[in-house]
Amino acid sequence: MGARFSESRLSMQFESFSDFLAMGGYGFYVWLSFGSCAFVLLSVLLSSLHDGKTLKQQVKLQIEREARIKKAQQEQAV
Amino acid sequence: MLEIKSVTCVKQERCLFESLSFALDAGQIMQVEGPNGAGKTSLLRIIAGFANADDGDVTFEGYSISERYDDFAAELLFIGHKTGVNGQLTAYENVCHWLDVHGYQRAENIYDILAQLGLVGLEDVPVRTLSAGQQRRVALARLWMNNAKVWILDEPFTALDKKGVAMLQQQFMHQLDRGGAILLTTHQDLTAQFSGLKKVILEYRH
Amino acid sequence: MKASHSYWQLFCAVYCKDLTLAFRQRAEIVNPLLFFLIVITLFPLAIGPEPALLSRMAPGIIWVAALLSTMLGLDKVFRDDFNDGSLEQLIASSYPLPLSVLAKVLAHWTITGLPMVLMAPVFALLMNLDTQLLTATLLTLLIGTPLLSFIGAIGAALTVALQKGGILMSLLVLPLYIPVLIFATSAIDTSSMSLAYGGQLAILGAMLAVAAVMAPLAISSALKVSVS
Amino acid sequence: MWKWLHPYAKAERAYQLCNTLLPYFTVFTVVCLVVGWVWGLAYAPADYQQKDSYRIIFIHVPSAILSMGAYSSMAIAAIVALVWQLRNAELAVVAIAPVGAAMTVIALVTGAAWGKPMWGAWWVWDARLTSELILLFLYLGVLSLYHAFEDKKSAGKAACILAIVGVINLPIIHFSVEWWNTLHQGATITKFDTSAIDPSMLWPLLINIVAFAGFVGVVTLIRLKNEILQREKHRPWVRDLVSRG
Repeated sequence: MGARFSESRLSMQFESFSDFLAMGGYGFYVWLSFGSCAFVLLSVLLSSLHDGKTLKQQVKLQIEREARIKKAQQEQAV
Repeated sequence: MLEIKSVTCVKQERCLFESLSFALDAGQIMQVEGPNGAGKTSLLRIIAGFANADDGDVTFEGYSISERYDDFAAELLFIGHKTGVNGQLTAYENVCHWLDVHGYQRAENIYDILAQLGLVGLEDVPVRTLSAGQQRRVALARLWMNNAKVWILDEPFTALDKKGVAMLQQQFMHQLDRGGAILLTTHQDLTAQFSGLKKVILEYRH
Repeated sequence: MKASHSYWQLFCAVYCKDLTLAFRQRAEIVNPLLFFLIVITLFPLAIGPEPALLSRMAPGIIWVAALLSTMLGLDKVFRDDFNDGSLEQLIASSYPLPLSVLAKVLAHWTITGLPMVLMAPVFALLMNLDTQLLTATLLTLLIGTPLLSFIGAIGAALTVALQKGGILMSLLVLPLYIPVLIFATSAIDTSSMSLAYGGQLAILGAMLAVAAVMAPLAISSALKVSVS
Repeated sequence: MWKWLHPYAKAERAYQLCNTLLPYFTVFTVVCLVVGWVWGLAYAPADYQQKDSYRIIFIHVPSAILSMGAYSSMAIAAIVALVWQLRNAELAVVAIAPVGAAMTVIALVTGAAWGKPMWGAWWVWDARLTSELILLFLYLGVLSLYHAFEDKKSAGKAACILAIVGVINLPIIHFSVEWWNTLHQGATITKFDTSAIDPSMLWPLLINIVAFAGFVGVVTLIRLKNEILQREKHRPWVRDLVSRG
């Protein structure tokens, strides 16, 4: 009984894909919300990841720059 | 009296000094030397308790200054680059305000001290109309009317003439004689002979 | 040499210094007031001169104008002291910093808030307010403007080290002003319906009490951050 | 607790902790998010009154809850940072703020998109909406204050102070706005009785809330890593880390 109960509840609510897109006439609002939500979530995530990458790049550049300075100083000393 | 224990300071991702330790005892004067950008002012501000060190601790008579700052402040006299003299107020008002804020009584000889500093007749004009050297003298007048144990002075000789420098050093002697300590930065060497002169030299680090 | 000075004398010293300075440059007192007046005159020009409409909107207009003109003087509260180093001297004094801060905030209120309260009857004429509404407006301004000074000074202390902190400060502070605005205008609204508005005043008073205790602490720590 | 926590006060350990936690959080979040969205969009039954438009609830409610949750955790981190002088807590404040602001934006946008078909207006000056908008201002205030300072040490402290001031004010603001709203209420707004929600809708909702919380966690961890790197740029361990690749 319990299994059938949950089965009936957990069924696909839409007949076809176009039905799914239409959302019973509220498609625009639903997809607008979910779309903007996905957009915001993704942009926060990606910008955070991007920040991390740029930071590491900066440190790398700094290390290289210091190596160059050191080399120049050594050459000057010689 | 004043102990600096392995203090580190990092500014704008540049390490100014690392694990710096020294002590300053009663009756001692210490000069911090180093090129521009070496962190002299930063060091002084950390010791005066305005900035926090990235690492390490500053203690005064055994206690950490950040924990009991008000007790330390009672024994501290700090004059920085920005001297705390208000340009709109007169010299006399500036001195009085400073005395009030630090809990000293208004001495009767304020005019005498200002006169001694060469500010006769300029006591009641707005300070902004005075020259840079005269403005600094207004700030330095505090040295003649306090009983702080520690003086921390950032470039006290800036804009002073030779006579002013000599007079200031005389007052340093007086502070040392009564058991006080002085920590200062300066680019020129002290002309007077101090028996207990110590030096800290900061290098410019990349 | 040390000592017989009390907290009260420190308070007076800081408070009097700010007042003296304000009186030396009178613009500091007059400008916010003029601004207050101009903002108020803009509204009838923008929405039309009908007396009924104006007196309906008057409380809101007066309060928004008061908010904006308080902001005008806020930037100055700590800016000059920060620039000339007096702030460091205040921190390096043996007295607790929140006390000096309290004195400075009250000085700011005396310079900008109090004149606004005193001038309010004049503005009331411009907006067709009757005496009943005028009393309510005066009372809310009297309790509300110190609150504005306290909350605003937090923003001023946070942005004092920034060269162009002025606009940023408004952005930080204005959202925090909303409760004051709501309760003040609602008190005036209630009085226009000839109902008791003691409740709103009490809430404003409670907020003022909380701000008077908490804000100096917040401001002091903000100032220490700005100085370091 | 303190003994356990203390080693993580060191930046390098904190960074490693973030690194170990991140995969678990990511997997957990992705799974919850996929399940929550698919269940919410396709399998949850339609509301008998609002039909399919109610499906917005599956992102609106989680983001609204998380926008406030993120602010409170930010404020707690700020208090920890100021009271115990923990640098990493200060960094956490700055790391949480952008995600919190994003959650607030989502809550506002989805609220508007839900309000249009239900109330007939994109925006009404409802107490909850107004408070949410003010919450966004507070987030933006913390962020812009942090970015206005050149010296990031002072910036972090200033942001902490503002976050605490904000959290003290938030209840007052919410209360006053609610009170203002009851005075001025013009249009009738249908309030949804959320307690009577059917289990078949409640489960996907709960999963979505957990998923959003996981997302906040993931982004906070990533940003915390960034902030630690930023602060410790010059330290040897960062250089080793970078040169190792």
